[in-house]
Amino acid sequence: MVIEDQNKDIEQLIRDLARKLLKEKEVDVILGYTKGTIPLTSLPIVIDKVEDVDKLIWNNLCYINLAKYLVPRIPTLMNEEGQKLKVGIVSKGCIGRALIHLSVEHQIDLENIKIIGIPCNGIINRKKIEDEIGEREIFEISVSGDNIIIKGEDLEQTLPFNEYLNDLCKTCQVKSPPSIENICVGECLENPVIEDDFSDMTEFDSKTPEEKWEYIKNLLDTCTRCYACREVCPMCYCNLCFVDQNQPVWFGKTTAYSDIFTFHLIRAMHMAGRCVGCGACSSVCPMGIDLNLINRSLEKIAKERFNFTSGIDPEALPPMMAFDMEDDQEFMMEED
Amino acid sequence: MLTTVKDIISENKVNDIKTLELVFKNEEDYKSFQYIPGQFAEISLIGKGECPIGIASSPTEVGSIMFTIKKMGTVTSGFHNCEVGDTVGLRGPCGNGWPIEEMKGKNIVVIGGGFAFSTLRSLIIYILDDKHRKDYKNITVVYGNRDSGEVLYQPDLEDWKKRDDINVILTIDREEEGWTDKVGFVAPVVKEVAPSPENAIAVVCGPPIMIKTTIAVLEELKFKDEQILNSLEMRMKCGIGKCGRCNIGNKFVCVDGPVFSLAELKEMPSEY
Amino acid sequence: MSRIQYPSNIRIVRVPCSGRVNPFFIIKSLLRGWDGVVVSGCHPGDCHYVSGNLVARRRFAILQDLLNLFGIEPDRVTFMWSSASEGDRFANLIKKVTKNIKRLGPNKKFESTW
Amino acid sequence: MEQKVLKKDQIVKLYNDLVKDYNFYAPIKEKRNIIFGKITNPEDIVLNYYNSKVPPKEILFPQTDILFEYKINGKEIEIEEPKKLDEKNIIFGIRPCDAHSFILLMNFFSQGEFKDEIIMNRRENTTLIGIGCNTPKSTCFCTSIEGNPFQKEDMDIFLVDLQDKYLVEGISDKGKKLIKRLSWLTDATNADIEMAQELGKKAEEAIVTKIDLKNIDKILDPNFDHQIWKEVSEICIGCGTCSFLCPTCTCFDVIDENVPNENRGRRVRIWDTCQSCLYTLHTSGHNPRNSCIERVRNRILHKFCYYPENYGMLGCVGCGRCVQLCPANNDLRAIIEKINKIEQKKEEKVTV
Amino acid sequence: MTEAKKELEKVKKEIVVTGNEKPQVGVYVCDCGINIAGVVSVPDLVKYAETLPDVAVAREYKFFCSDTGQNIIKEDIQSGLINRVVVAACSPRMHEPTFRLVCKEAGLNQFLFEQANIREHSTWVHMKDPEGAFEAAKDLIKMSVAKARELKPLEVKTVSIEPACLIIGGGIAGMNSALDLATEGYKVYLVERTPTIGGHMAQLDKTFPTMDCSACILTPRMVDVARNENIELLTYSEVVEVTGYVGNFEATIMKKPHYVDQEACTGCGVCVDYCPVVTGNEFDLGLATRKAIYIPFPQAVPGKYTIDMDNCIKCGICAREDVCEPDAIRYDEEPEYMKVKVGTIIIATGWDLYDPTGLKQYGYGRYPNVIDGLQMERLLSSTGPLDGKPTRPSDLKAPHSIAFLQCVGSRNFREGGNQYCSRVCCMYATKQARQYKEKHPDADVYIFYMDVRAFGKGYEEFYESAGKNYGINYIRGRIAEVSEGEDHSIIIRAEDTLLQEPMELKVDMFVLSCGLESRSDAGEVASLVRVQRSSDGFFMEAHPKLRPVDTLTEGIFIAGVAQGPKDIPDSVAQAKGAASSAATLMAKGEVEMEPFFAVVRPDRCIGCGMCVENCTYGAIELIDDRHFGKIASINQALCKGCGACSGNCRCSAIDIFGFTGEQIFSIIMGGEL
Repeated sequence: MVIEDQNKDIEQLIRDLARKLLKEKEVDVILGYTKGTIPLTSLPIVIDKVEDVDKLIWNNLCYINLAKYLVPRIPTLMNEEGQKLKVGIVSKGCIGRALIHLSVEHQIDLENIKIIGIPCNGIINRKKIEDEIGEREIFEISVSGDNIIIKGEDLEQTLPFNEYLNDLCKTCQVKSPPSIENICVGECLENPVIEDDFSDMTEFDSKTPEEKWEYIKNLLDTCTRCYACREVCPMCYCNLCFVDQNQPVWFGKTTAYSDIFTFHLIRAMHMAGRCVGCGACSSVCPMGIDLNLINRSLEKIAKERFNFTSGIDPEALPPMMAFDMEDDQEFMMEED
Repeated sequence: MLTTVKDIISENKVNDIKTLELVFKNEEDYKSFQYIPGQFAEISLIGKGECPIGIASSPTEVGSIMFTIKKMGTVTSGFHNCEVGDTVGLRGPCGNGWPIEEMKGKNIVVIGGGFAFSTLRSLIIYILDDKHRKDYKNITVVYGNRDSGEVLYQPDLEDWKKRDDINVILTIDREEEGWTDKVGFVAPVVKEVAPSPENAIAVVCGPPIMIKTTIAVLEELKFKDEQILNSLEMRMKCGIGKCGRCNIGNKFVCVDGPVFSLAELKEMPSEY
Repeated sequence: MSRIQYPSNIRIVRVPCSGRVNPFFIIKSLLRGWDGVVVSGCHPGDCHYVSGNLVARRRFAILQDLLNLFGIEPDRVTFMWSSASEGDRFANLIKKVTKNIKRLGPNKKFESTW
Repeated sequence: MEQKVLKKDQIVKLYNDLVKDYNFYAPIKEKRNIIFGKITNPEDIVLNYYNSKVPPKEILFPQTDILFEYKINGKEIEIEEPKKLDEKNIIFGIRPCDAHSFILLMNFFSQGEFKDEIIMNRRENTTLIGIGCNTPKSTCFCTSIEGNPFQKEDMDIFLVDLQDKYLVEGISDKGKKLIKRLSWLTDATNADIEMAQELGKKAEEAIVTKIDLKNIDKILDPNFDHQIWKEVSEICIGCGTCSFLCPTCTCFDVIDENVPNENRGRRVRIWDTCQSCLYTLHTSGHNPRNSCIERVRNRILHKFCYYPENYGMLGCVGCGRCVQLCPANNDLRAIIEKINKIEQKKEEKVTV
Repeated sequence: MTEAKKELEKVKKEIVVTGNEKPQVGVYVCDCGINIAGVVSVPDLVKYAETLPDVAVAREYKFFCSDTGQNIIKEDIQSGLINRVVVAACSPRMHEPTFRLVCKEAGLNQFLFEQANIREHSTWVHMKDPEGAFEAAKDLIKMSVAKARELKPLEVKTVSIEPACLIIGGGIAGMNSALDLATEGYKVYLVERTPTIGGHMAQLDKTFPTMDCSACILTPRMVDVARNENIELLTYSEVVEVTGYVGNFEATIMKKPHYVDQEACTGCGVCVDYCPVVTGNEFDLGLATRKAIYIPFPQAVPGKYTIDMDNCIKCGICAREDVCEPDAIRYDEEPEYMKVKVGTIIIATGWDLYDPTGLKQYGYGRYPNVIDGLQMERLLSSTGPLDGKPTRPSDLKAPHSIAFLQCVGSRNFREGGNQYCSRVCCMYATKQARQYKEKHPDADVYIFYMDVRAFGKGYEEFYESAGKNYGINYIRGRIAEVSEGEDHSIIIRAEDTLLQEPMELKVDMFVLSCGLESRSDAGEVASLVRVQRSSDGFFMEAHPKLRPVDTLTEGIFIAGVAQGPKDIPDSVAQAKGAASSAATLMAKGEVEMEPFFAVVRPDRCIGCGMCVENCTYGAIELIDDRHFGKIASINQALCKGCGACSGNCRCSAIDIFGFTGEQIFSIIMGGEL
């Protein structure tokens, strides 16, 4: 089936399920996507009335990881008494992963959540399209067959779908949420086995430290430290992020590169074995920084070192939560 | 403006509140630093940062300026580690102080709780000064604390108690051995003291819960909104209404406040 | 201990266990301008605190990988096991670290650029 | 003739003429983003752009701004004020909305009891050579805040893109003087001027976003506790992109940054945002704006209620950056629309 | 107490430090004799220290650990000059307790002390680079001052001590510790892995230099142990798990199945006669046999039987009513587990004999007449397989000539050898040689040695007399090669290093005087009880000189050869030392815990549970807090303060007292801004 038809089907499925869940009072609200106000966007939406269900949409621009809204810090999904509502959440694979990982980290109670599982065929990378189009405004974007069709002022362009996906989506193996008992109501993956050779990383890995440094520097130095990447990340739920801590102040708050890369380095450290590869951070960066490389290597570290993929198995402990006598320690220095 | 630390006084038992006495390095600066009680200033330690602190001394105490600082974060810890002779940056005075002109000829009721007493001290010292005492009528001070170890400015309190033109009532939350003054929260004590609203102005300063309960008591005692003054605590940073932190509605606490009357407060959005 | 000589350009910070070493300590040291960081702890299985070093080892593995990713020379930060009875080994490793870091030269990447 | 013409290939000449005396800022493409940068090669200048990602407020009010540098020597403290305050700047190619934002910024920084000398000084020494927007973006709404894509009042010199050349018009005295200096500029013809007017009209028509901001402050004022705030903040992730990249946002923090291992450092002013949850956190732990609800409310009220109350104009220039860049697509236009609706509902209730 | 001291006590005032006041650091740079002052200029270090922020005073003294030195610090504290103490001297492992006590005695919270180790970390290890050492010492002082400024007073927590001791190993050391502790009234659990106590000493014949009969002095002790009411003897048992901490250890002990009801068994021994399985006897090192149902040796305690299930064929004969009258045989017995609570633990696991099989040149295991020292001991023993009439294994004839080779597996720097001297071999070889000469005065006995080490009381005399009065030939030299001659005689090729000429010697029997080694499973025991071992494999003492029976884990002591090779008197002495140390600790009834545990900042904690998983001690759990929601909570009694939780915490919500993020941060920054 072609992508647009698939999306149409999924959209219909989402609406039907949402309607059913709301009607039968299985959930209090549905968390999903609706049409964005400008092209290349989508808008998260909380629906509590059956009649609003048709506002829900599904397309290849639903880049926000909705799991973020379920983390305790966000108060909007609570009732007047401050109790958590029962939420039905539209979940592509990475949202499902985020939910599972969040439950491993005791942040959400899956009992309270109904996963409306859908298969995702990839999220279009806004930045790549904007780069391609340049300084011309896009009015409309649609998917047709294997192509993305872009209409704008003096502009009608057809771009191959696969090339304009998020890089993370190209390697994604968890298109639907991994199934958890009694939670999925749509399509879910049964016991997914992740096999990944990380061949996309080979080129970068073969660089010298100097080349890597330059590459990453070139990637990150436009960062304005607005922390949109952090705020959109479902795994960034600390009360007080390390960048905001004083006593001690771990590092500077300026836009000097040493501060910027320390932020990204430590954030990466904190994401190791936890990143669910949704790519929301890259999608939302106002400066267009693509963190794919960092995210992929986080998955690589977790997989290759600890044979762990986050958000697949609610029983498995992420690498930093466990330890093992038999871990590799080739990086430890030994005598000659 | 640069000042030098002249003296450091530890104010409480756990030692996390200290009063710093500063003198100006440059005489000229002293002349230009004209303030009234209730105002605050930005004091800074080079290498640590800057923070707004209410001025604890009164303009009548010529020669130096005092700040009472509770150890909270990086900057305040820095102040706590100051030595006599250290350099402290000073910017200000900022904000509006207590309306000392409007208060003339009135009975003054000063109600304070805990650490927020510093600008009240400034006010009381100012009023009690020989030059100004005649401008004001009766003064009643109710000052509450968690325990006796937390009572600030003990020498001043001793002095005031000796005077007969000021009525000082101290209270602590719980019974304690050797404590001869009142026991109980501030609000009930105010109720007990029951100052008359007649030609009076009440100045209230303290933790939010104390303010809330005390204002309720004052309203019960028929104080009007305009008669109740309050100094707002708000996250202040720059002190000049620019950094954007301390706005309540279109008012900036650091420029338009921190002193507001209850009447003014009721006009503002309840975001403080 | 055995008074075995090793290069004198190393300063030792005492922590209870390698498990206490937060990656921040390492990064902060580099930001502070130290040219290299060594983390040393008891051998796996011999941890004074049973498994602190195993917890730490995962942390360090990830940190080392990420430092590589960001283009920090791998020799800048060294992890080693060395027990209280291995004065020789410790001295040899420190010599090696010193040599490595001398080869890398001063730590410029963490310098604040202003 | 007041109006001159600058051929497109003459930009290099213009640059070479001015760069001797001015820091020449203009839109350039850095990585994937258009930003205002200090030009070293006039070929880099990009003028056919919608708008820069980071607003040019960065030049007046840099993200990291050194207030002074200090050296600590035991008890002695040496303070060194920053130099280069009197350097002259040209911001070339600034859009009308951003130029208007400078008015708003200066309202804020130069009025009131305390003035920000550093920023005032910078503004004083800055000449704006702006350019009209022939093709505004669909998210632009400058016409809704009494501006337009060819609004030249806030500029010193105003350019209009006439395909192969620019129409150059001196607006302020400063601008006129500068044009005089550029004596090699040729006079504009009537056709040029007419064409410019035509383009201006077209551009104004091209602005499709119309939002009603006429009564917004009056609507907002009594609705501080309205439940709409919960609604509009529901999907906000609290990142602060909207305020970081807003040309009129001015919040900042002041911190001391020390050079490691040396007894010196600098006091810097860095951007801050009212969307950060720590922004209003008191030392006591109390936070009056503890959730997204209060923070989003503060941002909207500040721009559309408090700012008008204090300065008599809206605190927004309609550049559309926040609309474009909000990660969660929490569209300002939609928020305003909702706000306008609450009032109507109220009225309906009254009539019923 | 002198009058002056009493006076000082009287005027002593408590220095109240809340941690909020301005730090006033006193820096005390110790010369440590010439250990420090001989390498770096201490006056210059003092001058440097004075320039550091918040340093109120810096002083030099020859030995700050001395009484006078301590008083200098006390006076500064008492005069109110300082409220933080930094001593730049040796390792905190050495004197941290000393100086903490100094602070305490002077009325200052003892945790406001920090030690800069400028000896082990500078002047010793950079002795040949005095300039570098000076710079290093400066920085170490700077870092310590930086940390001292951040120190906060901490409260010592005390926990009560279970008045019971677990002793692992029932050899002569373990038994002596057990008896001492039991006599003092403490409950003792004596765990022995084999079916009997007695250990290696039971295998010995006579003891040097007094030539007492080993069994004669040992067996009464064994009986004492068995009879003592306070000793719970757990033979044929192993400790499988130890949890808890000083004063409150909990040990799980596995009682291995004897397959014979130990209560019912009367030790009559009828079963042995019927048992059809014959196998090698471990006690006699394979020189004799035993049955599958056995007691290790006649004097074994307890004298109850055990079935060796590895060899038992389960024929069922022993279970017959006519064989085992008390009906004590239990083929289906399962291991039993018991948990005991003890306050202290003594490790007395003893030793293994070095296995010389790997040293091919000596022919052990290849030639029947090459035996090791312990086998020789059994041959000589009157209770041994040959009733004290040693013969050579090949033909059971009394050998005419015997050669002993010393330092087998000891003092050997090559692979497979141990570097240390085993301390007993010279003496036991001499003793065995003498014993043999006593029995066969005309026999030729040679001892090949590197040096003879006869260091104990009466040992030198014993050795002298062996040569003089017994005609034992001591040959200084190493044996190059050993081959077998006719009739299984042994031909030795060696070099006499005194005469510097090669020699060849034919003997009837060749005894390898093997050294002692740490037990093969010492590593497992070490990780079980969490103590360290030194590089030679023996358990490591807390300090080689001053705390030879303590380990670095509080409440755990070592006795006997488990700590390093020793002869019997030394083992017993150490065993008594360990018992006394354990008793001293338990006599106090409570122990002070270093308050270096983890603390949670509830406002930062987000309750992700990572720390819970990272904590080996199970000291962390997630709780629902009224104000902060789900957060981590530390059980301080279980927390050891390792910081594994804190190192991983993304929110920096966990800190370790004594090693807080801020403190380590200041050290890294050297106290700068």
